[in-house]
Amino acid sequence: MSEQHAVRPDDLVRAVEATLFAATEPMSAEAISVHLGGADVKAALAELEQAYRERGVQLVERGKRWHFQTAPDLAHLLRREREEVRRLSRAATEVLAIVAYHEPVSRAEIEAIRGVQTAKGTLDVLMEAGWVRIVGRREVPGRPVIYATTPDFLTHFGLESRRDLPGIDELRAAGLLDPVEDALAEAMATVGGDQDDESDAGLASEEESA
Amino acid sequence: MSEQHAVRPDDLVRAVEATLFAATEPMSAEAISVHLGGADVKAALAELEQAYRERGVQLVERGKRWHFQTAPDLAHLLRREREEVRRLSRAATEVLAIVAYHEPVSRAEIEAIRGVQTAKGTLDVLMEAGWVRIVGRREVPGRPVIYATTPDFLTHFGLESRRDLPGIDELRAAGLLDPVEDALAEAMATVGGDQDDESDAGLASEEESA
Amino acid sequence: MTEDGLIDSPAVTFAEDDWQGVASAASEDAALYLELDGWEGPLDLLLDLARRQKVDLRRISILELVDQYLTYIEQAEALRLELAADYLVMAAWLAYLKSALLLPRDEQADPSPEELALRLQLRLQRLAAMRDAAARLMGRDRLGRDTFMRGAPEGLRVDRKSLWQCDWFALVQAYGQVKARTAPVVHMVRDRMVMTLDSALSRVSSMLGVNLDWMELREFLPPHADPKLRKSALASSFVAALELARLGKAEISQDHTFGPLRLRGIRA
Repeated sequence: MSEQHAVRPDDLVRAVEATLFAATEPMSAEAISVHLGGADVKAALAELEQAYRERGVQLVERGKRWHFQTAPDLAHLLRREREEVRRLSRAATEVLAIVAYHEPVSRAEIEAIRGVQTAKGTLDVLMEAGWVRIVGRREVPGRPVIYATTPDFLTHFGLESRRDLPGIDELRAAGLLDPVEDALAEAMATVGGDQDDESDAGLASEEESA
Repeated sequence: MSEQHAVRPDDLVRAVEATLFAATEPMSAEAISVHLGGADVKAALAELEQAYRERGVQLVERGKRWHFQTAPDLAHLLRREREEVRRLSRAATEVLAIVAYHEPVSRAEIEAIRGVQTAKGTLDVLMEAGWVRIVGRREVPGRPVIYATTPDFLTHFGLESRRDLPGIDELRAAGLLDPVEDALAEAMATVGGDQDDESDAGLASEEESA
Repeated sequence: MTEDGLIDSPAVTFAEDDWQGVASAASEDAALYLELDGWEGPLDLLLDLARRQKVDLRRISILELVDQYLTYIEQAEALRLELAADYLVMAAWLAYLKSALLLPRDEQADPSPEELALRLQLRLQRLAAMRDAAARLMGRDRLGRDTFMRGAPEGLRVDRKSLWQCDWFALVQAYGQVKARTAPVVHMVRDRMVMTLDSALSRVSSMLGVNLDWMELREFLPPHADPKLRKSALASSFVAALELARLGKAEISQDHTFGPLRLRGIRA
């Protein structure tokens, strides 16, 4: 390689780089700053992110915390025989998705979407994995606890923030993250307007199946 | 950052980089090569070493095995000292006061005055704080070490000399010698709860009589 | 129907796997169909059936779906498979829905069957959306599977150093308390107004000597305003009376419990 790499990054950049390399956990800009005696590390982080963008190792931000990780396109070279990622049951993956896309969400709300009771163990597994946590109680009768995802969830799934959840914008635009009741009220209003061609809920099919 | 960083290292270099980054221990060139399906990694290692030379992280070869480490000049960043302000426990304060009023004084003498055993840790705390030091040994059987206050002690408490400490008469006038029942109770409670102090159950120790 | 929350359960499909696995093998092979464990409740089964219609869930034929579900349940019953109650409840509900949908419109109840059908459709859409989202989520580049953090980080260490604090007053106060605690303690007993047993004895016996009649005990007490002294005098005089009775110099009488105690001297 050539001269260009001999350009020495400034010391703050090097310090941030060394700190994040040495850290065992992702660190927020604030934590890095505290570690480095209060320096403003934002610019250094941006510079490092840029510098590593094309390398085999990358600097990524996940839920306001930063860490170095190997480039995703090299996954096939690095995947170890020993599967280190926990395999989740289908129930657990579904519950996780519902929590992530609807948070904060109560267990009853999760069950309403899935149409089955959620075994206690399912949420426990997700909490034990560090991806879901209890964030409070809903102020309705019974005060049910409500769940949300954690920064570790974002880190694990490579999401910078919840806005990066796959397809979340489309789902929201399609109203698929709204409760059934809301969608129903809206749909019935529409149906009331032009009943003839809009009754695909069941009647359109009448002829088909008949 | 500038264009130079946009130069993407070739894929073998990136693979070697990621492999070494993710490795849990240093790897020989041969081991890396095996991991990457037999590619010749020598050139890639040389290129990486060069690329990281001025960075906060460096690729180094030690005994034919390669690993990343933080740059030696930044090693101090990995350990950071944080000062925590801590209040002296009541037991330590008492011991300090006794040393100040009676110096030079042995541990047995301190215990005789306090009426309770004094844990070694209490004197250690005072020496760590820089307020008490060992000034010699008493020429009596057993040659116990004797303690006195330091100049730092005077500085910390804003005293010109030990003579500035209020005398017994002044303490009495200030009501500080009143045999207040609850002051005693409080003192005993504190002793009981003090981690660095002693078993008040032990009371006057064998050393007192020794 | 409950699910299992277990990790690594062999019966469980990994998210990346095609969740329509059962459906995609959609021959009319009943044995394959009737693996109820493959579904997490009736809604899950319905969604699977709906996906076999291979149309957008918004265009799904609810009637067709109802028929498929009912056929499925019938098959299961024919094979005498034990069906969880919620499958049967759903079957009954769908049968009702179907008949309602086929009724002439003016005989429809409230809520209308269209609304019920729409509600079912909306629920299926939502479940399908979350199922797809879960699959996409699981398929992301996951840390520890596709991307890796540093294998052997040095770790950041924070060494705590104590900065001890104590002030002048605390120091002096502590010394005062040590001195106070260890100073010889003088116990002082405050003088109290009491009538001693001796004085009570001489007073009662002398009074008995001059009086021949029964006297109440309280008449022996010296006239005094201080209630503490009166108590003391009463107690002492009572003991004195007992003592005199023991010596055979007096007799004591009490008519009833807690009644007045009366004393009379005995002439030898």
